[in-house]
Amino acid sequence: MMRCGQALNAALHEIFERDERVYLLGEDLLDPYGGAFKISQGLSTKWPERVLPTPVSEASIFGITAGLALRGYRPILEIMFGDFVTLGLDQVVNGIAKFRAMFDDRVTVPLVVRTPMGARRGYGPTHSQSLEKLLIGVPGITVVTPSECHDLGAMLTEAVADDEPVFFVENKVMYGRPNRRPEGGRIGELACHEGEGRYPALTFSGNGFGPSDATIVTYGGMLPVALDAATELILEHEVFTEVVALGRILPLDLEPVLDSLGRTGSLVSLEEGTLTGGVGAELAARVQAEAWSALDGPVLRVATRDGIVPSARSLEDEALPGVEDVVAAVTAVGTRVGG
Amino acid sequence: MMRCGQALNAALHEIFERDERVYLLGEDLLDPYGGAFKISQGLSTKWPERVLPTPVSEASIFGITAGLALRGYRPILEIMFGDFVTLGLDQVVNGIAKFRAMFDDRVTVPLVVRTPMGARRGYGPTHSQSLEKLLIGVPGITVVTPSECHDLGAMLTEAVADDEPVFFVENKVMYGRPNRRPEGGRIGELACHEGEGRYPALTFSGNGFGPSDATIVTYGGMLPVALDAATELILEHEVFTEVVALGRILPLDLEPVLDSLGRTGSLVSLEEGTLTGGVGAELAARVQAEAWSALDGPVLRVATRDGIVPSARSLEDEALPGVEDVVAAVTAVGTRVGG
Amino acid sequence: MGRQEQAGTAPSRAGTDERALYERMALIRRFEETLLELFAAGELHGTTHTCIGQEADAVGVISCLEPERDVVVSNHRCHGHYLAFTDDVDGLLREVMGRVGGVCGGKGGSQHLFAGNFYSNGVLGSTVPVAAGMALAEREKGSGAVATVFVGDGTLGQGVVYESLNIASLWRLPLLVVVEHNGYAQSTPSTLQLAGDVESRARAFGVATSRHDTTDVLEVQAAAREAVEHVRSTGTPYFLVLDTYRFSPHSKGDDFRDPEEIAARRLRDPLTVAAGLLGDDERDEITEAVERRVADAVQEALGAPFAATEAAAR
Amino acid sequence: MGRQEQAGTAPSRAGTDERALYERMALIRRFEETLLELFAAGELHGTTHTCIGQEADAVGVISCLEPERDVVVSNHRCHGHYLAFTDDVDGLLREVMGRVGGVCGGKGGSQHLFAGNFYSNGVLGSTVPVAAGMALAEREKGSGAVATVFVGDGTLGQGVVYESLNIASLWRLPLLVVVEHNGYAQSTPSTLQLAGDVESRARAFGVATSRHDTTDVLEVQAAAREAVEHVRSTGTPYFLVLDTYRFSPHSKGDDFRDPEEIAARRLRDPLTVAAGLLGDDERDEITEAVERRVADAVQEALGAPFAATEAAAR
Ligand SMILES: Cc1ncc(C[n+]2csc(CCOP(=O)(O)OP(=O)(O)O)c2C)c(N)n1
Ligand SMILES: Cc1ncc(C[n+]2csc(CCOP(=O)(O)OP(=O)(O)O)c2C)c(N)n1
Ligand SMILES: [Mg+2]
Ligand SMILES: [Mg+2]
Repeated sequence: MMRCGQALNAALHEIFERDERVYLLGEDLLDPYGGAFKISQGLSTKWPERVLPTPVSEASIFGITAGLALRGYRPILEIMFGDFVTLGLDQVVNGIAKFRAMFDDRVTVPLVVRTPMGARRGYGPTHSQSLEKLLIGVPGITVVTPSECHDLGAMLTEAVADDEPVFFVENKVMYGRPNRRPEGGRIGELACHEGEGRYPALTFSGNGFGPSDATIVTYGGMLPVALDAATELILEHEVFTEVVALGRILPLDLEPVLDSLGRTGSLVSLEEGTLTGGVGAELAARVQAEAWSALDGPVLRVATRDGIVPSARSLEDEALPGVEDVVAAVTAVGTRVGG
Repeated sequence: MMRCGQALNAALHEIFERDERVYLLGEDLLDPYGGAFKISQGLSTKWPERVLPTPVSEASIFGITAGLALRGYRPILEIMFGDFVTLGLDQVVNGIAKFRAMFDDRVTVPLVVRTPMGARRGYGPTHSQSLEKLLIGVPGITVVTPSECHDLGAMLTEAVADDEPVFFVENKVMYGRPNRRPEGGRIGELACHEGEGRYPALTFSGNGFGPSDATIVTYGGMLPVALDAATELILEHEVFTEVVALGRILPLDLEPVLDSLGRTGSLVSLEEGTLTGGVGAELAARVQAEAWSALDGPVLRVATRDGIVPSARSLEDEALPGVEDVVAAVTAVGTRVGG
Repeated sequence: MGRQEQAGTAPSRAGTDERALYERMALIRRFEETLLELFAAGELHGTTHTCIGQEADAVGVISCLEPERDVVVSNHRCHGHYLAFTDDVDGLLREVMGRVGGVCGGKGGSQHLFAGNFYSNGVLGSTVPVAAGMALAEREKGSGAVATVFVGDGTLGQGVVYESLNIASLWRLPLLVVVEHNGYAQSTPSTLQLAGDVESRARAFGVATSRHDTTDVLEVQAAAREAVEHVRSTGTPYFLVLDTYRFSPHSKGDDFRDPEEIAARRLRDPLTVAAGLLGDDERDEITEAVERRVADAVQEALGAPFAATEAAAR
Repeated sequence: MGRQEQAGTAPSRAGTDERALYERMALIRRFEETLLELFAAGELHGTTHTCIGQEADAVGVISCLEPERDVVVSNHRCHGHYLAFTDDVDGLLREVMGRVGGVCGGKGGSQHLFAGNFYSNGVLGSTVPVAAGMALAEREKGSGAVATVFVGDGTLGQGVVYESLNIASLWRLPLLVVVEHNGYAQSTPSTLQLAGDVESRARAFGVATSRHDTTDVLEVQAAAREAVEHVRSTGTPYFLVLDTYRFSPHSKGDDFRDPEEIAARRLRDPLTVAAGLLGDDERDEITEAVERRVADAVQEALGAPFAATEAAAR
């Protein structure tokens, strides 16, 4: 089975093969290095004119990528660490996200920003964040959040084909993990339903989508934690949960979430970003507003503790959300069926 | 009665008088100009050495301000338009907000960033945003949101005395409005209760804090809209609401909100930022999680439509939340008492 | 002076070019004056940054560009650039007035314009990498286009300008950076904003540069022609610094500059200088024509409804 | 060479200074080698950027500073700077190893250090304005301190560096920017990163500058002394470019540079050069001493518990 990093790399090769308008910009892209996380390996050898290794100038390369997109190209920008998106945020907020609307819908900005978020690599406070939480507050962009069970190649291809500016949020740990895909509607022990359309959500069930106790909504690198929690809940607590892995967090597509909620009545959100002002907040606000009567109790959020992600593994472990946190939250929202 | 802008200016003069460690950095600060919105007028004349007019270099002046704070000063940074905070966000997210925690609590970064957010001046998409929504996702900073009924001078003084980095979010329209303060527990027709401690919330009631139908939680420049809505609801719908004006949105102090909720059972949030990923999302997520049983129904959010703030007044009016939107939301959450 | 005398002797020695240049400058001048009048009359909401006094830059530089091929990226002070590039008086006027028919439907307003190959944005400096990216796009297309970005001297405070000069130089991008050096950023004189030497800043990144202190549109045009030629022929960037001055306030509001300083600069008014190329009748004729054109546009705009809301559109 | 011979004739002609400089460089070398060994052995989590080959920069420059007064701001490649400034082997080792006793309690790790007047951060370029602000603070205190910020050549891609040079020049800040120009940013050679000329970039902003291609710590020290002197006496910034080279990979990982290039540079190893100032016994003595010191620190660190969690702390 391909690792997630390999799947993304293979997709990039296909995308480059198919569409000459696709360019790649970023730091340290040239072979043999092929990008800090190797996702871009081989591209600069095959398409030297379309792979542009840049100086360490994040703000400028965001703007250059926007200029390319405004003039007919479909550039991909690799930002080495998601933490550095902050350096380009003016270009994102006051340019990329606004051009189409403020120019009266007469331009499009079809670019993709690929960047790895997440911790667990011991890189320390400035290299371990999950800052997609800041991006969902920016109208005019799309934020795609593949997990290791998504069709990574298809999603990246969709992102490049998208006329809206897309942030394609990858995860550092995910790169090295196998890109497990549903087969015959299952992934391992769990039934897995894949939604329709672009950037679909994946919904997992331990009991064939029968009535369950709670829905765990997550995305990206946190999916394995959610799935491990779901398994532990079944085995050790006889609590059945569904897990929804969102393929896109902006715009937020609630349909799969509400669909699962209809079978469970309880919701727990799980994200690797810090709690306050995170993705779970928007999710909880939307769900309680749109499906109040479907909720047996409040939506609970599990996330990284507000603060820094420390370097020392012992401290990092404590700050980040783990299986036990999810289990505790699910147990807390109460159970309908088992337990 | 002093206008809000004058009150802030007067407070700055007192703060400069009292504490030599206070410096002011920003663009176009020198007299007679005194800053684009005149809030800094007179300071450069009285304290020429402590008022530093900067080049148009937002990223750098954020960092310089941080350096001053790390070495014993209490600098204030004026960012001409809140929209430009995006240019300094790396300094904020990866420096200012992290230094204390990542340096093991052995440094503090006592700085204040003063900046005006908000629309209604026809400045267009890049000069009219309310981006404090992005700041509440950044652990390690404090975000203060004075309204025209707050003690602006006291709050700014508290911010400068605060050992944490503080964003002091002002509002362009507010500058020109009178700084109305409670007298004998009232502001005009409404009873007004001011909370304890720093950056207190203000709670308004049309019936002396008796049982009411809903609580409108807002902050900053939206307070007058909330109060007008409350009045209209009483007069035209016989619906009684309490209005809570938060003095600080990060960390979020729920106590005054839950206190009011106890008398109303329903909550509507009102903010000038765009809806998705906004302050109302965090508020709704917290309230439903912490006070589920106190809620008669879902928390509803009123905010600016996701998208740009257009330049033309006719379009701007349509995008921004108005009294009628608040009235509609309050009516929608249902009424307990009147109506 | 010499010109004045000659102008006296011959009723008009102006080639169509001089005439066209003057006409364009006069149009921009009248347009900007009109905006300030409309503000005073309360007919305008929001803000505007007029380029009164700087018309020779916009007109001189853009006269060297090909609107159907070349790209222009402008800033907050963009009306002159826009009119010189598009001649679209109605679209701009209505955009600024928030009336139906605005070039961006009232969404962008005074400093966020788009039409054809023209773009502007209001965050200083942010436009330079975008223009560099457009230059890259045109290079890759082989269109032979030049991407020109106008910035002010105060904008040289933005680091992204240097990031972009470095990349434009490394990557050989057909980018022309025009610095309209009017000596101020809003209320702050350049002496408090710029250390060292402006041209050296470009040279340090290997970017060709020149600086010109003139209000003569023909001299600006000559300098610009050379710069555009350089970019088009070598495919490498150029940094063109034009010393200029604005007679009008930064935006609508207060202006604390020394009135004598302004008066002294008015003696070098680019319109007066260019008028010297024309006969008096010719000049008056043009003046009347542009006044009529702008006045008519205003009349029609005032009669037009405010920008249609989505609600109304439904 | 000449030095070698002399060293041969006299058992030791090294003044305490030469000896101290060599000792400090040897300590840093051994420390960094040890980190790479620990990584190989799986004893380290996370990442690290070693400065093997660049020791003369850290030691030469910092030997001209006063740790109790001057401020140093460093970057991702900060171990050499930290050790030269603080001599705190245990605190750094344990910080990188995530053990109790780390200088930042394990929160910061390899590239986020703080102790006394030393600070480092991992976002390239972001440190320069912070250092400028510290320089401003010290100027206002009248402490006479110099704020020194170390950056790499790749970091010259960051616009905030130029924003800050401009302001440091305008405001006359006692700021020393040391560029360790090792010819690469991660995997990318400077030729793909830097257009024009590095020194000119500082001069363009009116900042004094000099560039030195040497691995002789005494020459680095001499250059730094002049730079520090300039900053202290004039109170204005200085931009010191030091050509250098790292023998180790960018971080732990792969290194695709031409082995011959590395080998050629190793001939100019700053430790070899400085060893020429010492007698062989003296050198061996120092080598043993630092090896023992680092080895002991490692042993103790390996025995120490992992950084205490808040839970444990409760
Ligand atoms: C990043 C940013 N900071 C501040 C402003 C506010 N502002 C608008 S125009 C201006 C002065 C610009 O000066 P200059 O670049 O010289 O252009 P000029 O106005 O003189 O034409 C400022 C500070 C802005 N628009 N963008
Ligand atoms: C803003 C930013 N972009 C990218 C990185 C990732 N990164 C870490 S070190 C490095 C190369 C730095 O090169 P240079 O400044 O020359 O220092 P050197 O590593 O050569 O000592 C890069 C790109 C970063 N830390 N910060
Ligand atoms: Mg100017
Ligand atoms: Mg380097």
